[in-house]
Amino acid sequence: MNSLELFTVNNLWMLVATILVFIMHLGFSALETGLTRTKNTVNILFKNVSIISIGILTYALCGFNLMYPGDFSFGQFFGFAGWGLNVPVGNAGLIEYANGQYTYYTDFIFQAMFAATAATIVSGAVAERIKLNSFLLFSFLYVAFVYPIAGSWKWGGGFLHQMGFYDFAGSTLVHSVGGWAALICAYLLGPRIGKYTKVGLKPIMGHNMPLAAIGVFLLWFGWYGFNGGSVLSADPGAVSYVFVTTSLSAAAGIVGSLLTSIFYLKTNDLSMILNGTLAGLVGITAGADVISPMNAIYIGFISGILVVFSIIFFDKIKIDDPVGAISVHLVCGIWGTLAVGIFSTSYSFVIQLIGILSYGFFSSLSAFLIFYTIKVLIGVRVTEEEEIIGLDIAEHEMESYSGFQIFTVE
Amino acid sequence: MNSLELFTVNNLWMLVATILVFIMHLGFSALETGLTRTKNTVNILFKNVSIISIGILTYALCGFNLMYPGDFSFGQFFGFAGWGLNVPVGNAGLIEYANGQYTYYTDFIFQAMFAATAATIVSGAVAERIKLNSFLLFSFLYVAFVYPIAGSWKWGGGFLHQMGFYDFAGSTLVHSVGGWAALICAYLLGPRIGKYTKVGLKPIMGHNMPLAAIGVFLLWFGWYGFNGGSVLSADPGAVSYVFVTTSLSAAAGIVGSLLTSIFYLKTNDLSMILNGTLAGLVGITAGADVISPMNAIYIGFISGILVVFSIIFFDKIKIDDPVGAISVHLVCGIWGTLAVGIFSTSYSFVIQLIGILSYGFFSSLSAFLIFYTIKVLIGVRVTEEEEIIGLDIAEHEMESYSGFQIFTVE
Amino acid sequence: MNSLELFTVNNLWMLVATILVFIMHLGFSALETGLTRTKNTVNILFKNVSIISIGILTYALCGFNLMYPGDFSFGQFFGFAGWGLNVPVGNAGLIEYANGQYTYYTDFIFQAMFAATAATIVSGAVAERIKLNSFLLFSFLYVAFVYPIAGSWKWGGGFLHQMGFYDFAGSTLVHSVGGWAALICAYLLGPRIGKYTKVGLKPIMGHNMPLAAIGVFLLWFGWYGFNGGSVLSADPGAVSYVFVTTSLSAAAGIVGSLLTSIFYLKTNDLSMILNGTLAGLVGITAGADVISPMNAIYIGFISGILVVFSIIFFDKIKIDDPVGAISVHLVCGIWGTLAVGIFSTSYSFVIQLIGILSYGFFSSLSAFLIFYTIKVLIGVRVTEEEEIIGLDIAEHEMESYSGFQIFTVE
Amino acid sequence: MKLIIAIVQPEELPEIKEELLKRKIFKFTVSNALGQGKEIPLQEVYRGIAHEITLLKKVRLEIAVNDDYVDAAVEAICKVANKYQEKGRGKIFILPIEECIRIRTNEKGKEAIG
Amino acid sequence: MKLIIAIVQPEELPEIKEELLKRKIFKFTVSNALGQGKEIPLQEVYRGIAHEITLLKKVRLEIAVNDDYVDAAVEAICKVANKYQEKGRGKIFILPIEECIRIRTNEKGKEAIG
Amino acid sequence: MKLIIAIVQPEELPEIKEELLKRKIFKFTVSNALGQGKEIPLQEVYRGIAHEITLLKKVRLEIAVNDDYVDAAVEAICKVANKYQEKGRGKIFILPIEECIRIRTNEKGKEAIG
Ligand SMILES: Nc1ncnc2c1ncn2[C@@H]1O[C@H](COP(=O)(O)OP(=O)(O)O)[C@@H](O)[C@H]1O
Ligand SMILES: Nc1ncnc2c1ncn2[C@@H]1O[C@H](COP(=O)(O)OP(=O)(O)O)[C@@H](O)[C@H]1O
Ligand SMILES: Nc1ncnc2c1ncn2[C@@H]1O[C@H](COP(=O)(O)OP(=O)(O)O)[C@@H](O)[C@H]1O
Repeated sequence: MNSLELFTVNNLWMLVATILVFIMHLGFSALETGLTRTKNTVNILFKNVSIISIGILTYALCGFNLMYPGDFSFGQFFGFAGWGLNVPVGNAGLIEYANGQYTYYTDFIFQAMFAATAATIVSGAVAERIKLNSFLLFSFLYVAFVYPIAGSWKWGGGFLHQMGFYDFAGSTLVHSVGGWAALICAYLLGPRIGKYTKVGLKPIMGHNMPLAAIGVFLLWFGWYGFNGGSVLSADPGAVSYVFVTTSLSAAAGIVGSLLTSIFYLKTNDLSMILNGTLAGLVGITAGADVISPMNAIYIGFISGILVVFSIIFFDKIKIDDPVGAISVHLVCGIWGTLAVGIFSTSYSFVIQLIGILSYGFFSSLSAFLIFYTIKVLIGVRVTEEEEIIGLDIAEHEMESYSGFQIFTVE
Repeated sequence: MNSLELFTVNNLWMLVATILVFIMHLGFSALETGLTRTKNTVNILFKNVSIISIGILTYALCGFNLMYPGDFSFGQFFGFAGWGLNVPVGNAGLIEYANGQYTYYTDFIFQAMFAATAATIVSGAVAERIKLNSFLLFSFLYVAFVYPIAGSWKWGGGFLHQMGFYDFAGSTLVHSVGGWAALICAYLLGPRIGKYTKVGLKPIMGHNMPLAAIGVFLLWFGWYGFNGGSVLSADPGAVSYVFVTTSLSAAAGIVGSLLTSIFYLKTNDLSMILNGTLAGLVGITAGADVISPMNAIYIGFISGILVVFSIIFFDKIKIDDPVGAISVHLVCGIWGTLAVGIFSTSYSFVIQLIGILSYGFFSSLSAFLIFYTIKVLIGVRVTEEEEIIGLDIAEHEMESYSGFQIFTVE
Repeated sequence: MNSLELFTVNNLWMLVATILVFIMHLGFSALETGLTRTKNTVNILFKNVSIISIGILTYALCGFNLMYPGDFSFGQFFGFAGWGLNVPVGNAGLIEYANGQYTYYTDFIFQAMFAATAATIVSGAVAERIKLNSFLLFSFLYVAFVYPIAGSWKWGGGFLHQMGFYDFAGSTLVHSVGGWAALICAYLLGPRIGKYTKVGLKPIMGHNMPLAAIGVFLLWFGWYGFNGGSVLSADPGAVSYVFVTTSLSAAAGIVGSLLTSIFYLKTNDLSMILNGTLAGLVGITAGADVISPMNAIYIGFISGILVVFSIIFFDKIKIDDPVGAISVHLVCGIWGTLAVGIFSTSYSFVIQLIGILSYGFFSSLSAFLIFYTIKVLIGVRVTEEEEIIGLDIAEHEMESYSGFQIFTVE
Repeated sequence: MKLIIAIVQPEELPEIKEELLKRKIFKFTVSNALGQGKEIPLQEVYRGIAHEITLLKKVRLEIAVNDDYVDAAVEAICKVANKYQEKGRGKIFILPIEECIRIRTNEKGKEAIG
Repeated sequence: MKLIIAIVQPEELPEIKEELLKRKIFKFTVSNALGQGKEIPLQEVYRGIAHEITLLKKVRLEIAVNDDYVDAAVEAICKVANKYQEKGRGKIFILPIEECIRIRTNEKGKEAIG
Repeated sequence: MKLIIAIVQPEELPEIKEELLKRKIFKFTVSNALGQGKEIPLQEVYRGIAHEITLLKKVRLEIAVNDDYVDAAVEAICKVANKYQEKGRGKIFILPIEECIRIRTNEKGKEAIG
């Protein structure tokens, strides 16, 4: 077991990482708000503030004990250590809890910050047309049950862990779990009015590019905690290595999307390189500790290319994702997880694929069942009139930019 | 005394906490700007940038030595260790200074960041109508003298400390000290033109909800340093515990204000859940290290409810507080301090109450004397014409959003 | 060599400092965007996102090995340790790499974050009229070659280091190296249309003051990592000392610029105190570890005054710098470096001057050669029509604030 | 020559544009406006205080046409707006124009308008 | 039928609205504008450079009324603005309307205007 | 009295202002507008989707003048805009004003306009 000193510094890093993951929620809020219209701004902010609350509270209620059940009840698929926090007393919750890496409380709060992320990913994809209550209900159920159960399969020591599936910080466990739900919900919701018209595709422009850029920078900032914290200690070699691969992949993601934008789209599309940055980050997340710096650059670069084509693809099949959440989190999440099997000799491509499929199956099925049930019971989409007037007025009776003159057409 | 290693980690955490508290000033700036009108934006930013400067410099000048005087001159009420920084030489300022928790310099800068907070709280409550010079003068005097003297009573080892009063990170010492001044100043200033009309209450809407949300997220972010740093070491158990209670209370504050908004106000008011988040944070601040996680949820939840009713109440008695500073910092600061007496068996409700009253008496009296004197001598309120045209033009001859079309009426 | 514990905490601090320096790029983006016009917002964000990518990738490609060549090939002026990262294996890259201060990877990524800064400084000065491609090309060359070669002279152990030149965290090595390039490029580009008219100077107002303030606060925030990380360990005494001098100088910079604005400009100019804050930060950067707290206040105060007069001066000689980058980074960078020679008895004023001149000569010559070549070959300035319509439409075919009504004239 | 000023709901603009083009009316000017009419006011709530917004967002169209195009223009606008049978569909005002000048060519009168 | 175009100070709008309602004029359209007139220009300073803003913020009211309401409307506006005796109180222009159409019902003329 | 409504390119405004002042026309009102005309539409691309912006940014000038100033005003505007020989230079419409009132003084007619 580590010395008290090492325990303290390890734990400190995990706490700092927690804060960094926390601020990613501001990143998501800003990005989603920036890439949608003024008339839905209050709504998006409201959802994002609520989600972080739902995430933390449900994780305390049951999520933590579903994700790290200790013993499984159904094979290695499901286990539950009971409601609420079971704080081990004395040193068992402190230095002994994880051999001097972090305390019980640190473990809980670090993981809790991750949990809310999955729901936030969905938030962007369904923006500008989902009913507030239905969204909050969906998030509640998804974060409280689906995310932690899925998580237990690998991080909780479940069957995928046993098989040797590898996902360092959650390209699959967090990003694609959120991404699948985003895909299913966006599909069930249908596109925003005016996006896919008889005369073809029409862009619905985001209203605040500085806000979107703030979002991406803060997400990158927080990602150092997301990936760096996933080392689960302050081990100098490991954490600094993860910092380097993470940075290189993000930087390469920018280059990848930049070149694709210039050569394929023939323009310098800011929203694309913003997504490309995130693509690079999601792509490296599964293997940040095992991928070489050079390969990190490849992975990020490919992620950056992939995300642009993916965004175009989803528009082609008329799945309307205002912020590119599906392309960033699902597509690059899958790619990043596969990349571990490709670039690292220690992990098997096939097992990575099995992991991806297992998560895909479970996440999308759960998302479908939950969202479809909500759709049938209380509906998921606002009325056409509400959508046109905007959710800020329709759901919140409030404007986001009072005093500013805003032109709502074209 | 701690080992060099432990000293280094402890000190590192205190420095990181310092940075986190620093960024709360951006949080306040963004929140206050977002919840007021475009025409006073430059003014609010100007005030907030100035305050952080005033806070740090006066704390170096006299604040630190008033707050931690070592020996008291008047009973346990007032002491002063002299002007400027008295840096202990050699190890006395380093590992020996606080038994290997932090250095003299760390102590100073961490505390200095706290100091400015008290004045910032006032800034929000008096926004949109106060004269710039009068405000800066008030802040200077309040931060340089009132805050540190008040602080010495508990954190400096004064009479309330001797009595067993408990305030972990400053629900009372920081938030209510700022809150009382906010109340007094808002009262002496009077409401903004157009808020309380013959035909009744009229809302004066904030102009930038994303900015307000950025503010709240950053404040929460910084609060991990505010509360976590108040452990005064990187003790893994204590800091992680504080992180958990702080997070749970904030999350519960959101739920509390959300439900109150839905069921009592019959709407999903974003500005209310933003205030609810902060309410939860202020509420837990007094007892973050001694309140159980479950009780942290209760405290936060009640804070969230309280803040909504409090905002409505202050509007009813026509004390105009554009950002809800009094409700968040004063009302929830009092509640949080009392809650320590209620939920923790180690502390007495009565003594908590005595502490609250002592601070209330001293802070509001000082605020009144200072602000009233300024009012008489140079005036505190801009002219009606200046208020209508906005402080940006009136006091700064500058616009905040040049190029944007802004509608100044209705 | 340090113990494993001390190594871990030292390394942790360097990584946290890395993250803080990273977020300065958001600070720069926000500040530059806020102080320019809506019609060039997408362009500025695009440049800033690209620069961080260029910075990190070129530093991996060659920058790191140019800046820290180990052995020099040409006297102490130029050395190159080869392309790509040469990761030392085993403990040589870990605890042994820097005697238990940080790992090889930490060293690389911390330095890489610095590299991009130099180019970002230029970005502000040339905003609103430079061709995107030319800018990216210039940044690439300047960051890949000029910055690291210049850096090697001091931090890489080159001739200025041998002479006893002192620049703690880069008033000269980073800020003035960027500042010289900013000056040269702004000069070669010429002023924005409409700034210097026949009838005199006309202000071109920034469009978003809250954004500018966010930028400054984040820069200050990140500066704790910039200066604090330059201690190159978590040494409690040194890091906390640096925090204190940095904070005091920034605070005094605000006061200096505030008083100059009030008494000389006869107004409370927010943009000036924002620049004053940064001036104080740049000013202290060269000597943050050797300047006394009192002198830090003087240095910051003078920086704050200097920056205001400098901004007015550059307008007088018709060098158009939209965000004040030259005044902040070059002028105060020089002042801060000289101040080390003035206020600290351990360093010689003359040698400080020699250092400043060496960097000035090399940076401005290189910037001139590169930028002039680009000017001749592909041009550096957009057409008049593009400048009038704005770079967002001209270079990116995109608007930054879709839906908002924006008045493009007066 | 007449100046047709039409105050319509913002969301109708794209359709109105199409209808006008169909009728060979290619030129017009749009600005945004706030209108008070018979429409039901919007309810807003901010920090617990409810208030009614009676000035609602409108789009203001200005179309200068020769006399023989007036009916077509009016009809185009009405066609779109008439789909909805709620209050607040807006108004059209027709004003006389005495002279019209195409700045670029200095053409005047009927020639200049289109 | 007349179109009354009034350029007034922004802060007067709420009061003008009230006065109009009192006189049974319930419908009008508002847009924002910048006006240059006799008013003292605003002084602005940015980064040490002073400049004068001569185009000041105004509100532009359009009120279409039947002829017998013209005086009432003008009076309502003047009443509010006259309180202040400074320059820059604004102007009212009265233009003839040839036709007015209520889009919703296709009503025309006098019936349609109110 | 006439109301001159001119739709011009935003960047021309400062120069037009100067030219008007030279001709002793000191008062006018400006608002922003979007215009569709013969001008080449702007191409925008967002997230891989191109689209054309046909409604382009314009500035809308309203100048009320006595009859003898009409030509001067028109000439001032055309002078500036004519420099450029591209499409989309804009239009001027001249409408009759029946009455003009200076709110501050209640002056009417010719006296009030300037
Ligand atoms: N007399 C008028 N003068 C100016 N604008 C008017 C007038 N009547 C209607 N409007 C404009 O038209 C809009 C719709 O008018 P309203 O009377 O509500 O429509 P409807 O006749 O369909 O009920 C109003 O919001 C206002 O902007
Ligand atoms: N002849 C005009 N044409 C167009 N707008 C005018 C005219 N005269 C005045 N205005 C508008 O009215 C506003 C106030 O006019 P001004 O002459 O300053 O008022 P006052 O007559 O009270 O001094 C101006 O800012 C402008 O918008
Ligand atoms: N008939 C019209 N009615 C209303 N506005 C018009 C009319 N014709 C032109 N405009 C306005 O003038 C602007 C320029 O017109 P355009 O026909 O493109 O200019 P040009 O005649 O120089 O080609 C248009 O964008 C529109 O705002």
